[in-house]
Amino acid sequence: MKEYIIEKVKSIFIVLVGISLLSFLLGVVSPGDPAELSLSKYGYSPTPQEIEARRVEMGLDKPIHIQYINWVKNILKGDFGKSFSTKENVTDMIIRKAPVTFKLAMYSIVITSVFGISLGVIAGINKNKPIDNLIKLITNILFSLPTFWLALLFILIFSEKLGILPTSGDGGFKYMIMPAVSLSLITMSTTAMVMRSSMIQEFGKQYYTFAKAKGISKYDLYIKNVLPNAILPVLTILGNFFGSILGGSAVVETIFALSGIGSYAVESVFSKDFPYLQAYVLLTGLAFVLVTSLVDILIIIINPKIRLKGDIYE
Amino acid sequence: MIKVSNLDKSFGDKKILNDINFTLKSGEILSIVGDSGSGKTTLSKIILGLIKPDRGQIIYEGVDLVNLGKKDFKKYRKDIQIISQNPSSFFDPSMKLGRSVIEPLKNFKLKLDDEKLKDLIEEFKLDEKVLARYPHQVSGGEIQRLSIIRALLLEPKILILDEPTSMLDISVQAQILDILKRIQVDKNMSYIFISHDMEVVEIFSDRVLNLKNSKLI
Amino acid sequence: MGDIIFEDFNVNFETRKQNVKSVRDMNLTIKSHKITGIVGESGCGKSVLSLSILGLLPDYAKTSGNIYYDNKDITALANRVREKYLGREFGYISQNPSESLSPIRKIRKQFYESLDLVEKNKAEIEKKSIEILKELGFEKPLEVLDKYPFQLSGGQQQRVLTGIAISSSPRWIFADEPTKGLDENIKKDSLELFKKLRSFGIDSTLVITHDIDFAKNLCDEVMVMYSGQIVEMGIDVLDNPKHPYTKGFIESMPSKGMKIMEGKTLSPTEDIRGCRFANRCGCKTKRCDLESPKLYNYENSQVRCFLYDKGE
Amino acid sequence: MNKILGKLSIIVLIIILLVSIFANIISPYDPNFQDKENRLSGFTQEHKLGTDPLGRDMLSRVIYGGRSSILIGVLATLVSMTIGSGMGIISGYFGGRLDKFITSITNIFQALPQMAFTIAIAGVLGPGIKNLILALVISSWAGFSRIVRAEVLKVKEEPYIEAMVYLGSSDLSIILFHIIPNIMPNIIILLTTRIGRSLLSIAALSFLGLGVQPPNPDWSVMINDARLYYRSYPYLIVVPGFSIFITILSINTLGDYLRDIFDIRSEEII
Repeated sequence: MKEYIIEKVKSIFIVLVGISLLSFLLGVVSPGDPAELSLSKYGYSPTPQEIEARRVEMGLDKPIHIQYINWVKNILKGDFGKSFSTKENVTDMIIRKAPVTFKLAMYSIVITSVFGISLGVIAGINKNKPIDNLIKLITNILFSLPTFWLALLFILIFSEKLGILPTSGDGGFKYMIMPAVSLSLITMSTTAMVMRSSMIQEFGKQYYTFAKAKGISKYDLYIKNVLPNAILPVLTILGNFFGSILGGSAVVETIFALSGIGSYAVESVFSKDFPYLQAYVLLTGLAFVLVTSLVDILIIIINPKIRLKGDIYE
Repeated sequence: MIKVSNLDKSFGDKKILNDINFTLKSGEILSIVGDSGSGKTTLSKIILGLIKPDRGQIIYEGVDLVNLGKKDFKKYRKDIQIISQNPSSFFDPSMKLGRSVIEPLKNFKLKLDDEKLKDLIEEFKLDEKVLARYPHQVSGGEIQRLSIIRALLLEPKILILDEPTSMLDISVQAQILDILKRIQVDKNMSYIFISHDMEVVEIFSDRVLNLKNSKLI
Repeated sequence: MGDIIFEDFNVNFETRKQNVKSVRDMNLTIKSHKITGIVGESGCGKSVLSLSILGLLPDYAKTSGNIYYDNKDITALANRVREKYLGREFGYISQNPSESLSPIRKIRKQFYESLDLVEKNKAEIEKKSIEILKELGFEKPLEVLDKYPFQLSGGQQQRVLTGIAISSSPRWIFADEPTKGLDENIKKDSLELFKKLRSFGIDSTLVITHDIDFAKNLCDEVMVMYSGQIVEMGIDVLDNPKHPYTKGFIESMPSKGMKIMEGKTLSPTEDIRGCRFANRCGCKTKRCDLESPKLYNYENSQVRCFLYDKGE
Repeated sequence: MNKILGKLSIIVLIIILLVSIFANIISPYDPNFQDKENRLSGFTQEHKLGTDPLGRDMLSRVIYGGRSSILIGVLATLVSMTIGSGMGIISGYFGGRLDKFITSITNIFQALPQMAFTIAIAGVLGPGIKNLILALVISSWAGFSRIVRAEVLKVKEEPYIEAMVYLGSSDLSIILFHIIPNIMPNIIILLTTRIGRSLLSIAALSFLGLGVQPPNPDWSVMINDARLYYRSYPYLIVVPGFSIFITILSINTLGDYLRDIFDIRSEEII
């Protein structure tokens, strides 16, 4: 157990260093001169002297590894630099925008897990029966729908035709329904498929036959005996889907005009606001690593075999 | 044939083998018995050169196999072969059995002698059709016969039999052990027979060593 | 009452490529108040036979014919009704004890669940489970209840399985290959365990096994199964075998000198007109290829072989 | 059921491919020809699927619309697969330090949410087909590597691989003749599913303006072009969107069918 944790912490550390390097490199390979970009404003071109001075100020005259170290040091202090386009502190921008994305992601992950797991369990229990085939059909269709197209169709149907949901902007729960649903349908249907096949996998095991032969109720059999075993692989996948949702939110935020960190990431590409883009990549990566690590811990808690290694009844 | 001396092996804190010493004489069947967990399989893997012991020697033809590098070992590899307890998992499931059986020949640059293969198949009372099947399509007895054929094609001098019948039915066990015995006499081979079944051991072998608490007694 | 009666019962496993006939035209009575053993080698259909009584065959198995229990054809019952027999009438001890318990639940939950069928009072359940575990030889039953399956040894797991199966006081216990994969010394414990079942008030037991010694020491009546059929049954079958297969099977045991019985079992996909053992039989006559033998009464056994056909 | 759907999906995919390849023969108009008289025409005799805000023929644009995305998707996935599987096989088979190193690298590339990472790379590299492929490969090779490594580890644990060692096989021949054939079904299915997924990514990127660039006739670009008009003229997004959907649905159905054929569980490979 102790060794496992040490291994885990070590690998998380390597991953964190790695993603910081990747984010830093994004800035290095980005086109244009950062010093110039950081000075230019609409209708104003900085002089070469100004640019040179800024270059020294930003530490761009130093060797690249020193630049990286300084960049990391600043980040650890909470400083991601200044936006090239708005000249605002990137950290402030993120703090302002993150809650929207966070809310969207939470809604989506809840939809994904609740509906995905339930549909998968229902389909698995009723393997090859009509209800299973129906769920299979629905999940197959949802799984192949491009998120942005679905979002536009939602707007057409629920806002234009029926007029029951608002199209854009950031308000209460109502404003989150369409974004969250369109963002979570692909992950939800995948979760359902995996849950189904994981259930069916368990039905082939000896403990299932034995539990069934005990004559216990369907609820005890499926929910208490099978589900905890079948859900283990699904948990890992849900952790991974947090990443898909976080990334996919850029598209959805853009369509529904939500001012989250994702929609501005798309804008930042066009406005060459690379400090923001770097911060976006690094922070979404950080959040993703955090979530997958939490899932790993959760699985250890559920699975006693790792937790209680060596504790044997004599 | 082969002399094993002072063999030790631990995995982590667990001592699997502790000071093992024995000699296999030419043309004999030496049984090594012991309960599950007494290190029988580890011992056979060490003799095969699949894992290195912590200490000890295995002298074969005057050479200590333990200290040989991968390349030098290859010269002796063909001489020592093993028949394992779960033969179906010792064949590539994606490959037809006929191909699997002759594949090792080319590794040792040996020519396939069609007559010899045919004779073996006949001697083992196998239907030639099994060669065109995949491992999951034949019975445990058939695949165990094929794994013996695969080993014999290499003309080894020593066969390690690692519980070769423990997964088989009793009537099939009798058939397989009978075949093994006949071959041993015909070719004057030396066997190390690893088993947990004392009754079988008494019938089958010339000499018995008991592996208990990771020691031979 | 309580006997299990097969009538023209068949089990087929149909797959895309072939039709495996696992149990063939079974007409058989397994009597209650006895320990009956079905002995046979792998693939003979013995496990399938026991699972078909319990109604636990996989979906793709097709059955025909009837199984009567208490004068009711249980194969004709709706699944919902038939499942009510599990635990209450039929208890099951599966093979591979190490894989028969949910790996991530404590023994306690898996034990209580079964007792819950007959006892609703929580304190009573705990008391009873401790009693059973003690009876089965666990010195610290409370500790066992708080363990996970992987923390127990193979023998301990088997005792727990047995405890769970008997806890809901079924009339029958079905045990599938209880000695498979167990070390020699644990096999002895296993024999004691099954002898003990009577003291728990369970006197009808069906044991499926390939282990001749185990069956001989445990069972009141033994049935030998070969290639989907019962070839011989009676009270002293293993001491005094009559069918050529039973003889060959017993003689191939190491303790009996490991005499070889040549050939291999007919594939379960293959249908033939004559006796299914004829291809390996030393006493084969012309008749064996042309006609399928029935079970003939001979001394105190029934034997599926023309040698014992007295033309009744 | 799966069999019928599977075969149907193959037929649909072949049709889509043929239509894309022979687009210049089939399509009634040049996809970039602007019929200025007939903007947003709706379905008419001359323009069966109507025209877009610039008066371009929708049918012709839909016929052309799969070309670039499918080409990019297939190429990018093939390249990712080659790199990823290679790394996965080396890492899984040889183990040790090399494995630790490769696994660390894969972990790093997997730690970034794929879409976020792809947007950033595509953004930094700038538009263009080569850059788009590069962005997709950088953000997706690690997924292949991780899964292939896991499959190799599973196969490597099998006794028959160990048996090949004392039967004298070299590492190379074990990998070529025993490891790869046994993981091949999984790789093929993985490839299919991943092509579907990269088509979804490409569509999203193009829609955001980071992928295939206008005036290139591309399904996603068409949807993006219609963003100001689709509320009044839904057909502008329905037809191209449906084309993307059918393509991806067919690929996924094919993947399912292959899974059935090879008898592989779905959570092993996603």
